[in-house]
Amino acid sequence: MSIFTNRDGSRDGHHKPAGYSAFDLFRRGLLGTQWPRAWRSHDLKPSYDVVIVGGGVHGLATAYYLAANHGITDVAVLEKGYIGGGASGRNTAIIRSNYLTPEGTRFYDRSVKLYETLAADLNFNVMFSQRGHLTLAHSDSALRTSRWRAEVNKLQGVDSEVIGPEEIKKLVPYLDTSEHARYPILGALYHPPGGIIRHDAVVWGYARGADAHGAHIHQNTEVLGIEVANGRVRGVRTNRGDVAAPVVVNCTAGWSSLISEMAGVKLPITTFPLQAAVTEPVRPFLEAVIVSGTLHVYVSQTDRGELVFGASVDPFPSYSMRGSLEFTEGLAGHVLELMPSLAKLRVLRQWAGLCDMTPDFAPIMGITPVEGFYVDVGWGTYGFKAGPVSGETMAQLIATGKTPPLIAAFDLARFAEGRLVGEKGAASVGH
Amino acid sequence: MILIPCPWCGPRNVSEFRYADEAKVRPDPNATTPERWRTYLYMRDNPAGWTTEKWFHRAGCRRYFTLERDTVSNAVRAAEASREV
Amino acid sequence: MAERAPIARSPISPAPPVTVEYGWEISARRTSADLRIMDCTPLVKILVRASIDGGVARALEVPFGRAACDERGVLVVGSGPGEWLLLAPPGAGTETVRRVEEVRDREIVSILDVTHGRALVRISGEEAVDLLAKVCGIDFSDEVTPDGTAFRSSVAKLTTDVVRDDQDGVRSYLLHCERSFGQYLFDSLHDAGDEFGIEIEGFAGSKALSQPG
Amino acid sequence: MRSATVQTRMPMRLGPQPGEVIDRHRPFTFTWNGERYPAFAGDTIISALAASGERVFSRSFKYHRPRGLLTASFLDPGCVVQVNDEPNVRGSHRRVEPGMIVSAQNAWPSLRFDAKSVNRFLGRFLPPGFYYKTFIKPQRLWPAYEKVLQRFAAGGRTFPDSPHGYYDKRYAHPDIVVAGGGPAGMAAAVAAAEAGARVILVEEEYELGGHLRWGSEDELGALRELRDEVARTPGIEVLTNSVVNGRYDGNWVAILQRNLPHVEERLIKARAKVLVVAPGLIERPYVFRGNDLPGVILSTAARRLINLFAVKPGERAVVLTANADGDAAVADLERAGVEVARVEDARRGGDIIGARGRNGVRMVECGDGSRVECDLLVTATGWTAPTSLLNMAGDRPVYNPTAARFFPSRPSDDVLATGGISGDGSLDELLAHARATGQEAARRALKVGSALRAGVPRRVDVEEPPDMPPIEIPELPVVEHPELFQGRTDGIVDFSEDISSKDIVAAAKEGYDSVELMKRYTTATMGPTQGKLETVNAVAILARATGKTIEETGTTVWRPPYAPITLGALAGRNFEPVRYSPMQPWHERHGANPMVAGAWIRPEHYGDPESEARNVRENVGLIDVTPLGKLDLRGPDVPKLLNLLYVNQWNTLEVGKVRYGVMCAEDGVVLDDGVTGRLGPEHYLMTTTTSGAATVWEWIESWLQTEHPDWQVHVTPVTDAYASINIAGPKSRELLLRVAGDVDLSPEAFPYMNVRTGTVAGVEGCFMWRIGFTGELSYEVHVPAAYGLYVWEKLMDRGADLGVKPFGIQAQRILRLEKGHLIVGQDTDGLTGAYSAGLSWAIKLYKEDFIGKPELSWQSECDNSFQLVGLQPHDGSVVPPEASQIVEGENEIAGRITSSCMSPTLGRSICLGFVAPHLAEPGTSVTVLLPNGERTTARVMEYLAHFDPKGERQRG
Repeated sequence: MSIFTNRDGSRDGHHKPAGYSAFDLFRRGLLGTQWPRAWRSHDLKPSYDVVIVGGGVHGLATAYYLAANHGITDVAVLEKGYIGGGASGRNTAIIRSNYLTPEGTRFYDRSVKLYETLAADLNFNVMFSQRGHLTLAHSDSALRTSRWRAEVNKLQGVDSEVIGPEEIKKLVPYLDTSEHARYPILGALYHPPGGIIRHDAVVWGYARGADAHGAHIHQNTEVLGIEVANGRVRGVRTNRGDVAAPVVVNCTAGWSSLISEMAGVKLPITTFPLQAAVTEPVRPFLEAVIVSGTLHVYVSQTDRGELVFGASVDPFPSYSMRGSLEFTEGLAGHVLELMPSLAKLRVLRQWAGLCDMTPDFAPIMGITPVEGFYVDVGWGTYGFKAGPVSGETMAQLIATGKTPPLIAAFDLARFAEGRLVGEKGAASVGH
Repeated sequence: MILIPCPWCGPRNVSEFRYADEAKVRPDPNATTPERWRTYLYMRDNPAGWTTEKWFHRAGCRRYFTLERDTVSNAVRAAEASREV
Repeated sequence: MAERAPIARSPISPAPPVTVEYGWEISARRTSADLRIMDCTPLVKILVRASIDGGVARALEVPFGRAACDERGVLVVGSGPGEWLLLAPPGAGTETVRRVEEVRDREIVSILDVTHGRALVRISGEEAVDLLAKVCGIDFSDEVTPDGTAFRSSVAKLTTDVVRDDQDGVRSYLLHCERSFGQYLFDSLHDAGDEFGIEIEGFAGSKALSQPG
Repeated sequence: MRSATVQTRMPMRLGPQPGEVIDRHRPFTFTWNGERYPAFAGDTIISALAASGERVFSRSFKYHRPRGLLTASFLDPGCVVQVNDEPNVRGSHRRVEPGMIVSAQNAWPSLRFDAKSVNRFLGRFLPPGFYYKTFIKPQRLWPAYEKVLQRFAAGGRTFPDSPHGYYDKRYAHPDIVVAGGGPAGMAAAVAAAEAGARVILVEEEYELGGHLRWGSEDELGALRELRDEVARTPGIEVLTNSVVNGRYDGNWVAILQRNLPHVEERLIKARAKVLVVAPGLIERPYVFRGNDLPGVILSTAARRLINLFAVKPGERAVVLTANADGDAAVADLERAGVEVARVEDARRGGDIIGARGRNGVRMVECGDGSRVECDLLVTATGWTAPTSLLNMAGDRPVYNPTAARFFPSRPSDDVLATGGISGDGSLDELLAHARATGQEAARRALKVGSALRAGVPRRVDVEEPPDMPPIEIPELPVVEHPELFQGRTDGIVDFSEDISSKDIVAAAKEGYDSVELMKRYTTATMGPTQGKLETVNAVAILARATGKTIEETGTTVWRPPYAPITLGALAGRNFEPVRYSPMQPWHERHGANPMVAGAWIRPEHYGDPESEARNVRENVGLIDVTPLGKLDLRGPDVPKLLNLLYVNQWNTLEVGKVRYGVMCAEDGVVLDDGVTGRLGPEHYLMTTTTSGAATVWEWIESWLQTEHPDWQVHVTPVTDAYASINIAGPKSRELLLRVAGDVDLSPEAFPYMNVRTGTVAGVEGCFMWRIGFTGELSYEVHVPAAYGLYVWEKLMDRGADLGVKPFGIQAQRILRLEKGHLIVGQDTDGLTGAYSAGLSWAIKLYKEDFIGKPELSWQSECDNSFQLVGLQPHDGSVVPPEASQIVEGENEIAGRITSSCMSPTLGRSICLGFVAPHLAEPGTSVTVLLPNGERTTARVMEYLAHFDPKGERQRG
């Protein structure tokens, strides 16, 4: 007997959203008619088939694919603030799949594939810009790791290659590729399908899609406790009342330890702030996404002309999102190492998000010792890239009860069993 | 830039220090089980609030010491030498 | 051909004119600038490790965080918990080591000659405060770091020992770091002092350490 | 080419004004959009252009509408210009300089005719987030659409060859930082300094004074008095054209100083004991149809133009006023000879419905429907409190409907606020509040300072300050102000982003109905002004659209920096420590190719690495291995320590002997390796890898200090104390004999894996190690570092006839690979256990304890991880690049090449690599996939060593 009451059953909540297209824009512009809500608000029901904790890209994608792929629509997504207000709205929106391990590469490649068709699938332009991704190597060991990644990637059918300073200079004329640089650029891992995306649009697109299929999105709804009895999850307590549910999914970032602890599940996670900054807009000059592991920095230019910067996580764990001056100082130094002519460019804003770091820099996905309580956590600095594929695989797991092969390596039990994932090798900074 | 009260050098910028993990006890290597050992290796309390942790004054006295810190406000208190050498 | 005595060299390339004195290749430059920087690497540097409250600690008298000149002209720096750095004129190494050897009791004591392991720079002049404020996060005001203060901190992102050792009432600081970083430290300090008109002064034993008295 | 014309007159320049900041004796010209314009010293770029009658300074971001000046301050959204190679210069703040080349940024092809301004007619089709709703299908066209969108990116130009410029930073340790040099800031600074505090007073504009500067005679008098007080009070450091840019944890305050004589921008990092926030108030624009037309300006802008720059803002004005500042603007305008055609007093129901014009205001529709022709519309509709520094300190501002603005709510111990941000009142009331705030700040700061000093152990001279009672700070009155945000028509809310009130309402109706969602969806407040002008209006409009109050709607979180800051200033001198060996001058003179190895700069090769390697096998070579980590270990418990750190056994090492050791982490992963020698009964020298040196030392200290504080061991890093020279090759003994003084070098007296102390080239106290990474007879000599260059030169000199040559890292890597020595971090990775690295011979599980023992003992029972093996391609001419994958069947990864090279000695390619356990048997043939897509096969070898596997040469 299925625990999912609504599966393939009634289509109560289902509605067809207003279509988005140039024609609709024109029509509504001409008539001056208002666009309808992208997603609706609902009362919190006393029970759902599935409760998803966390209204970021992971939670919303899971809700969307539960409905779209498996017909499970009696789903609530509980978000303590506003949707996409956590890590989903604070990352630097870089998408890539050039990981070091075969399991990592396959997993993120699926994500890139889903991203490629996401705008059409969701009828929401997520502005995925596959402008190429360059991981610079400043030492021969970094170059070796680049080649290692390229070789593993190619074997998984992912487009990656190692290129030299001349080609790099052609792609990004602003880079100092001279031999005299303090950290000379010896080569780079070039990953043409990598790029950037409008992160908020992905969140909103999934929210709109999930809503259209009948899922309930509850903002300002904070989970205060998780009910567990006889080793089974029973539901959650929230600031708006209790909700019974046979399936509870922890899709949070930053608070994943705390949420899991509510269910009595301990995680190998340490939470670190990850900071980012954006400059004032300037005319487009930077096409590719640039990453330097040695200099702990990544840079891209948005369509609006701003440069978006990120770095590695803060040097000590914290739940603070206030940000630090040390971060922008270090960042600026490293950006100018790479592109010395940008000294007059101004930083406009800095912010921070929270990253749940695991010992092997790979996520924790799947079942837990508490039946019905699933985790999709421990995303470190890679969570946003994995949004679609995580939603797809978590939905599959919840619907079928079977762990999809794509995420088998990311199970929680691997730590107790000493089977760590090998992504640690290349992960000092890897956006 | 928070100030870390080094028990030897006094309050210094956190950039002089290295965070050296949550304070925890190493199991007896000859009597441990894989579960217990790997809990020691990998599991963390990771609380949002006060916690006890180990720090190293890398650019100062080069001493390890324990420190209590609120991971939300980053307030610190009661640093004491981990053990006198 | 007779073997010449080996020549010792500082990691900091000497500003011309260059000469050899005390067995070291040094700069013979002189200046009357108010703010001066001197490579003092040729000074003897003895590192002593002992317990915080043992016989050596009692004999050396200087606690961690302070520095004082003893009656023989050796600057004793309490450079760490249970760690001292003794700075003495060139050639005074053996004598300095012997004196520490004498006072050790049953505790474990390590005495290492790190003359070759460290680069040592002195900055003198009232504007040294402003210079150091550009490279170090420590408060150099008299209330916080009076004459005779010793500490280790980050200077131009480099772990550096700093000793405030005023000379004839003029503000002066000794800075020392691992030898291989010497040129970097010197260049960073020189660059930071540029706006205050800093000039290089060649090594002179008499100026590198305050005279006892 | 059009020849440059010169404007000689400044038609809008007024006669001398009492508070003017221009120097009429210093006229000069500068260039604006290719034409020369006159200016006086003290003019801003925009004030000079306005004096010449210019009104349009940019085109708006989305609709390319003409934009003029609005605030005449740093925030002025339409006055952002390009100056030489510097983008996004705030034209209403930056002082113009002789010869400056200034151009408009967001106009194509020219400011006067902007082709993209057609967008303004398309506005109805471009609602907020329109790009999310279109360009969806067909997908393949999106990149082309994206290019079009990018063309609309606002902002100036950067250039790939712009010089970096000189930037630096400094630290400061004031008792108090006062943010804002208006009357309140000045009074607070003076009061605090008088109470004995050291104060940094920071003012964003070029002079202290705030709004007093454009005020009445009385206000100018008060200003003079306050400036005098500041000047004569010791302990105040005044920073003008500077801004407090952020307040971070620990009251770490970032101050940006601009345009210093020797530095373009300087970042000051101040450890403030107390931060006093006195930024004054920012005048808020009013939202109505046409509110972004050139000629629509704020009352403070009008007053600044007239009183500071002696510029007449227009000829005929309509004024909408809701407060005393608006009234004062009317008086100023009249005094400046501007005809004030109409005053709409909002306190009595006056309003503006809209403004019309093409490139500037031509006509204004007033609240009663009447139309007034004019070229200037001045609004005074209220204030925004710049609470961002308080916000960064954890304060959540609260909306007060009486005053129609937000106020700070929860003061913290180390941050105080004063001035207009805290309330209204007369100048005297403000000054009284500021003085009390300054005194209270001083009281708290002195207490914090003494506690900080007392926190330093072993300081004897800390005096306890007398415990003073808190100073009572009087409450400031709150004056009633009409709530004016949006009038009866729609207009621009965010001038930088071109977001209208309609856009915000539309976003709310679509569900983006919380402040943060609205902000992200419309991008309102995300532009260069970061919400300082537009946040409150945006919140008010959103509140109305959602039927909530402004209190319920709340405001966005302000994030640092307060004002944009250059990457140059943030980076400063960009300190990156570098390390050199004592032999560096020699390497440079002899053409060494530098290689960056962490902080070290090392010789990679001297031109021909293969012949360097061959020379080691045939004659003798010298390599500078100074960066090798070296730790001096002393004390009776060193063997205990070594047994803990290394996986192998250390109880039995005799004096003069050397042993190779491997360290693992607690998870059994290989951490580092090296040799350790026993120099005396209780004296050892440990070597580590270069990259591991610092980590290993801290690691050892951790074990000693926290797990075994009772052990009697001193560990001292001595890496730099010795220049390390490896003399390698069959003739190395002969060479060393020529310079070694007192050590018997015969193989019997000084066999392999031994260490001796003695004299080399007349230098005493050298250590000589008979070890060999290269596989040759070799001696590693550690020379007291100051003599390193001397000894190296001696060796080169004395060995000339033996064929001595230097060799670099690259040759050393060839030699060690021939010899099969692994490099931790290259032939191992972050998860390689000691067993899979082929180190099982070293692991002594019977030892009572060593780091990683439990994991290694479990690994010893079942290890199915990849194994490190020697590999030789069947085709010896093929060198599989390092990281080439070893594959099986259908592209299944079954290993990888970790090291490879063409062996000069063997004349064939050789490798180390990982293979799956079932492929590890010697003689197995494996398939290697080369990066170019081709495949080759290689044989698994019996030994890791390809050359002299028995080690006869190094033992010779």
